[in-house]
Amino acid sequence: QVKQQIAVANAQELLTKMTEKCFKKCINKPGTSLDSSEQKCVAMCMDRYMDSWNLVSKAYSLRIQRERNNM
Amino acid sequence: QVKQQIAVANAQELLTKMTEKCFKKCINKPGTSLDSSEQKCVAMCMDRYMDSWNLVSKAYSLRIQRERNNM
Amino acid sequence: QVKQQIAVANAQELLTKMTEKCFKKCINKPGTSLDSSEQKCVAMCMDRYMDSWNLVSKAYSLRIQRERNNM
Amino acid sequence: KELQEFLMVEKQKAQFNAQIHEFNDFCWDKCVEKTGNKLDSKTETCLTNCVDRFIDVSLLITNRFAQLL
Amino acid sequence: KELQEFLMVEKQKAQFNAQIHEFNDFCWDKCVEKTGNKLDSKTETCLTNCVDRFIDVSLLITNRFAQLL
Amino acid sequence: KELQEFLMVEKQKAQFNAQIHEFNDFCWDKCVEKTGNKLDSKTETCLTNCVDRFIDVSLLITNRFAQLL
Repeated sequence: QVKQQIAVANAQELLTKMTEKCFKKCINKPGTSLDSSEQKCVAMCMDRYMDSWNLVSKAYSLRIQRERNNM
Repeated sequence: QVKQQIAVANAQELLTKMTEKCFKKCINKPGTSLDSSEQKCVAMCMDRYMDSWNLVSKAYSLRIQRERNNM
Repeated sequence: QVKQQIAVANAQELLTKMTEKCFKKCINKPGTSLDSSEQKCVAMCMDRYMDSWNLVSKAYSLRIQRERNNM
Repeated sequence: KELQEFLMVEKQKAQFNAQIHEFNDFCWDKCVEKTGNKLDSKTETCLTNCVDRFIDVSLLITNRFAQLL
Repeated sequence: KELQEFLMVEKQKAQFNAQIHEFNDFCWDKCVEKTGNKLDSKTETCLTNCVDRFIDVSLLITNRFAQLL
Repeated sequence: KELQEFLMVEKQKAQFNAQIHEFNDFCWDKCVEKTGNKLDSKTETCLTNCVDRFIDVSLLITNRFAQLL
């Protein structure tokens, strides 16, 4: 249950960050609805944000390992 | 008492945000005192920030209602 | 022990802020290592951030005293 | 039991207010350039749309994320 | 009783320090452009004034808000 | 005792994730300009270097700070 809570907290934080970052990237002037180009932009931005998350996570893991080996 | 605590917390958050936003809008180069044009700007900015708060609050309430009706 | 905890918390907050501010000032384009000019910039930035902290701390203390005397 | 209900309602109100603070912070930076004697209609429309589009983006992202799992 | 007083004083110190972190964060972005061998006098004046004007703005807004209620 | 160990491991994972959220937030703003069909290799390199340089800066500052004390 602790595991689940952390997983949920982690997903929520990710969703919150993606919403903010992708709104900033894709919605220049908020109109009366999300038009199709904005929707497409948000979907792509979301995929890129998760790609970035995976890269950052990998880089951080590798760094931790390197630091441990140097100790 | 819970109600009061929330009301106070809400007002404090509003005051904190207004101070930061209106300093940024009105104080370009901090001088040895707040001159009268800066004071006037801060007062107006404060009123506009509360106008904006009311608009945002109304838009959010309406949206919650619409989402509920769609369920 | 409470004193120590606060001192540690204070130092950690200072280190966190300095890392962020000085990365922004000194690392324009993150390369494969910190070159010597970046290292020098970070060291100077760190000293200036602490100078700034001392000035801000002094200004805030003086202001609190003045406000107390006016009461 | 009544106390529990009362506390839950108050907690919801606090969350509602916290959400408005966040929206207002974000949409103020997006929409408000000058602060004159009143908000002009263009700024008002921008603020209202900003809230609705922010929620749209949030729902779009949340639903798409659920599908990816 | 002495313990309580001790804890209260420590709490105030922690709040004081937290406030300085906030001011320094905000005023650094406002005032510091280049970071050379020392802060020049213009930057120093800006930092000191920034703290005082921030408190002025905060007091102005708080007092005006109290009047509106 | 097993429970304690379990909770400690979970706490570390949570801190690790929180750290990644912070790095990703910071390095996204530093490195990602356009969001096309995939991250180009320049952006990918920037993201990886950004994490490593951020940790370098953090270690440099922490070590130098310890010496000053």
